[in-house]
Amino acid sequence: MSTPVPGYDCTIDELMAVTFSRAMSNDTRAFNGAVSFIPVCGYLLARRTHAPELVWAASSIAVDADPEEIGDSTLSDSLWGRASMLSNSPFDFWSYAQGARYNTFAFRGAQMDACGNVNNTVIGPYESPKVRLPGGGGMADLGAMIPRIYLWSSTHDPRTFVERLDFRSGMGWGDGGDHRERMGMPGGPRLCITNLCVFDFEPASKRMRLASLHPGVTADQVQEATGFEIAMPDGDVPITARPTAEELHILRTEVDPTSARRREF
Amino acid sequence: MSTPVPGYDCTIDELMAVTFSRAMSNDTRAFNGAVSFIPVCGYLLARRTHAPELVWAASSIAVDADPEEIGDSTLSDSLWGRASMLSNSPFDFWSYAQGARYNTFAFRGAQMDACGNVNNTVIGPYESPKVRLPGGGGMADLGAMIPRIYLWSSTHDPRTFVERLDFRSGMGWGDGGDHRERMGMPGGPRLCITNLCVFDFEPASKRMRLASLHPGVTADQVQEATGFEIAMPDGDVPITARPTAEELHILRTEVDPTSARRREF
Amino acid sequence: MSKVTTLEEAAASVPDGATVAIGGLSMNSAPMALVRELARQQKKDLELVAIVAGMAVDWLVAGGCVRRVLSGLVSFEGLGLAPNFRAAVQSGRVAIEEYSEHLLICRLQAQSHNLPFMPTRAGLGTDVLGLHAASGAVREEKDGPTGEHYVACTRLPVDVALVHAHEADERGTTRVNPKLVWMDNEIVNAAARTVASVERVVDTEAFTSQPERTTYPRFMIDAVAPAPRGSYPCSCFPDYGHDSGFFTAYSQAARDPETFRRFFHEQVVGPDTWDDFLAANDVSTGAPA
Amino acid sequence: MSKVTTLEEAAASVPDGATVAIGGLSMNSAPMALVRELARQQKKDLELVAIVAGMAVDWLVAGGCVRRVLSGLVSFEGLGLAPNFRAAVQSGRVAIEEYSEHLLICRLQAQSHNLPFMPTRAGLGTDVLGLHAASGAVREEKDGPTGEHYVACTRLPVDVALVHAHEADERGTTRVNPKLVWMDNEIVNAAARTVASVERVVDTEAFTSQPERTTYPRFMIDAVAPAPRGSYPCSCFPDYGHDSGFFTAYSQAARDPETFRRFFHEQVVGPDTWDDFLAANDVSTGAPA
Repeated sequence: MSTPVPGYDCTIDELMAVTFSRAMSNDTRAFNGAVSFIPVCGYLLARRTHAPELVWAASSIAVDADPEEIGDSTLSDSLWGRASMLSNSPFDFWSYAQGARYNTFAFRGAQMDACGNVNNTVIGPYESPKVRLPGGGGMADLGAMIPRIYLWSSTHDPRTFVERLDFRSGMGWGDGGDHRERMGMPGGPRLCITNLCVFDFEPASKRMRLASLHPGVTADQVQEATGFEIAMPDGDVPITARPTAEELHILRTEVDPTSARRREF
Repeated sequence: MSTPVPGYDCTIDELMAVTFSRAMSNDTRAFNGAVSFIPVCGYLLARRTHAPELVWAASSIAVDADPEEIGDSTLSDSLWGRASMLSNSPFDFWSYAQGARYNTFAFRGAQMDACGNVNNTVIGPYESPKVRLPGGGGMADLGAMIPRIYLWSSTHDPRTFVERLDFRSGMGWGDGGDHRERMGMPGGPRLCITNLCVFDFEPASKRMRLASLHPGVTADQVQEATGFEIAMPDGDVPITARPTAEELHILRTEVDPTSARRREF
Repeated sequence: MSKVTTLEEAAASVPDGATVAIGGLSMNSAPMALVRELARQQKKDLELVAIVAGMAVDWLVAGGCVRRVLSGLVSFEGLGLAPNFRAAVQSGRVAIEEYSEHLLICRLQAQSHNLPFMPTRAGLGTDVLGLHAASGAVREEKDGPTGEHYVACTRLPVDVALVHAHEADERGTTRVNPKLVWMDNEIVNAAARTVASVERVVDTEAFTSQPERTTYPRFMIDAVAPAPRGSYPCSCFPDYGHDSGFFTAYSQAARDPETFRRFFHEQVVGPDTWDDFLAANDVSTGAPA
Repeated sequence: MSKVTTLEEAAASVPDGATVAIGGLSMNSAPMALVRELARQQKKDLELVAIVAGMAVDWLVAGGCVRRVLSGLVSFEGLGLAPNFRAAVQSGRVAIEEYSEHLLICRLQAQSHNLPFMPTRAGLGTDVLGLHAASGAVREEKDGPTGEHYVACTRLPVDVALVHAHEADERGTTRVNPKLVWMDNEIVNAAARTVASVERVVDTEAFTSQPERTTYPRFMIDAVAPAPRGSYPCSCFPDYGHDSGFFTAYSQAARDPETFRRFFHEQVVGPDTWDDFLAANDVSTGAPA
């Protein structure tokens, strides 16, 4: 449930949450969907460290929420403590989403491909699926609308990272290249944070590229765990940066004292 | 300001409000715009007499409002007393209007034509108007959306009832005949209540037809006061029905004790 | 003239084959008492519209009530997949019409606004749109003047919407308190009829004293069915949270058909009344904490 | 990091030539203190977006600040026509771009939703649509599959929205209390920047203690300018009603150019501060009744 990171005084869930947090900034305006413990920890931690102005609407409802702890649902009201606003207009929400007033959203899919597209609909053929998954929910919406997309996965393996999705529930960089631009979509996926590494996206092809390796993981191991060929950066691949003691302290004691983040592992 | 109606124990504003009230029914779901004293009196009176289930949203905001008195603005909060709901979603409002959840609206125009179209935009040519009027407001919207349209006027004269509008701000029966149907618009104008008479609309042509004459008014007088040729019903034209003592009592003491309805005269 | 009725009568008013939109979002504010009663009455061939749903859809599928599900998402979130929904779709016993949240919302808006379609950017570039190519229910378009891509979402007629709220009066004026509608207003606006289950029936004075808190005007609500803790095992903020224990026990039971049959009978559809159901699940109907 | 500023600085941030959307509806909740300051600063060539307006537009026209008005309606309701607006449009000094309420709202929605257009049935069959034939800002269309008529309303970019509210904190979280937005949310959603004048600045705790009453999240409000009775002579429900006396005196004065010049100076733009303005009009800034 909580693999230690070799040489770092933390576990993999903590490294992922801190890494996610560091990708956020003061002009991040985010909200979250279901089963999004790592991003929720990331938003809360960023706000308590380097990005005090960051906006986060808990379950897309509770702006500036500052919950005492994180429960077993990231869509539930247990996340809404001390919010400055409980939004009650779905119409305004979709205006904020389509107009990029909210600029940040994070996905994880049961399958993800090299261009950061996601599948949460079916495993196997759509008409006679091997596994019927929950469905895309807001993935098909937000993938097309939100400029800063972050992906994450706690199960970096070839079943998750596939060459070809069984169903494209949500748009990442689409077919790659200028596909999003041609469709009039803003921005696109920026990072994919996994339990093995961090990917960014190669600027021209928009395919996943190794950005950093978590301590103790090799590029070969990542390639083996990935169902598509990963792009490599020029030069050495760095090690994912070490969380500070302060970050870990805040994460463990203030942001997520009950370790809800481990529910994803 | 308050012309007595010969033979009836009431004034013309009262006869118009009562006549308007009687056109309402238990399934009326209405709201009102600016300077709509006669319709507001009519909705309130109908609800206190024969149509207790009638829905009226004061200034499109305050559902079931039951104000102590009517102020100098029919859009203002002074109308909102004892409402069961103050609506705060313009989005829901327009859904109710376009979907005919609200089914009744009343217009008056600076000009009105034989087919019940209205002008509240300009007198004279649009590009160089003799008088710039307020503008159509919601007329162009609600004329196309609402199935039960009522017109009224306290100034029945040839400047108001014209052969040709200087500008069509709001759709009544349009060019007449099946124009509304062809445009996919529900219903259409039902009555036009003036200080001289009541018009309904001839079913085929959809032109104003004399439905009743107020006491002391002749059909010739109405034709003289009207800039287009009025249609006549088969048989005699009835006299507009006499308000009951109860209707007048409720109107004067409960609905509109300050006689705000006379502001239109 | 009172619109107050019983759960039994409210459910009886839903005909077999109806298109039924189910309120709530995921584990929040679902009209579970009404849904349970539909399952108890063994409705057939329902077409469910459920934007983001879970247990409500699973109960109706388990009860054999469902022909088709129009949805963006059906799950128990981190507590697992909805087991009966999953199995029924995999076996083809229940058809699914695949949407995203906003595609479904826009179809509901086209319906409520009486427009041929509502536009959105939702779904562009995904496989969802292709599934609708034949029916044209949602279709990709290109705007002439700008060349921009959009998706035109056509009307979705809904026979009945089921929502859960805190309070209503006899006339149907209804309050979610505080006013957090998730997307329930979209289904209420689109539906020909709406049935609201409520935690409690209150006097009209409760509304006239705080009219800004009213959520649905009386002309949008056709029937009011009292159901204390009527969203159980889902939440009804701020009165009570969802019961993770129920979700977990339900999922556990679903691993074995016979165990599930017993569980579903004893813990869900078997109890005669909603109070009996709550008692069978050790839930108090006392005042909210 | 505080967003709290003065009326003077807030108005100074609006450049000449800007497209400025003005909140409120008719005699309700208009941002009069901000509007007065724009007139005092002698802004030029503003393009006003005013869905249903009155005194605010008339002040800015009287101040010579306006190039064009995009509107559904400008009047003083039963208290008469807006005299300077009327005269300026009749003389051609100010251009008008004619809309209805919903056509203008749909253009704002197309902007806020980043869509090429929003559809509506508004305006069908009227002379309003013909005025836009050349620009294509709103255009009549026929839906292919159904043959239904609709009007496609294209984006309307807005530089600044001005709204009046009851309370805001330093971070910009803003409350209209009770939450009655008229159509202000449409202009706030569409505008690149929003300035809110407020009756009072409050602590953030005022929002966190009743978060369901918050009207605008802090990221939608760029500047907060305190202005007690900031809608005068319009209303700010429930704190105060509109002042019919001011409307009547203003209209009376407007019958004679010299009288109006004096009135407009002494009673509107002349007083140095908003407090001075209120004093000149015998308005108390004390606590609301």
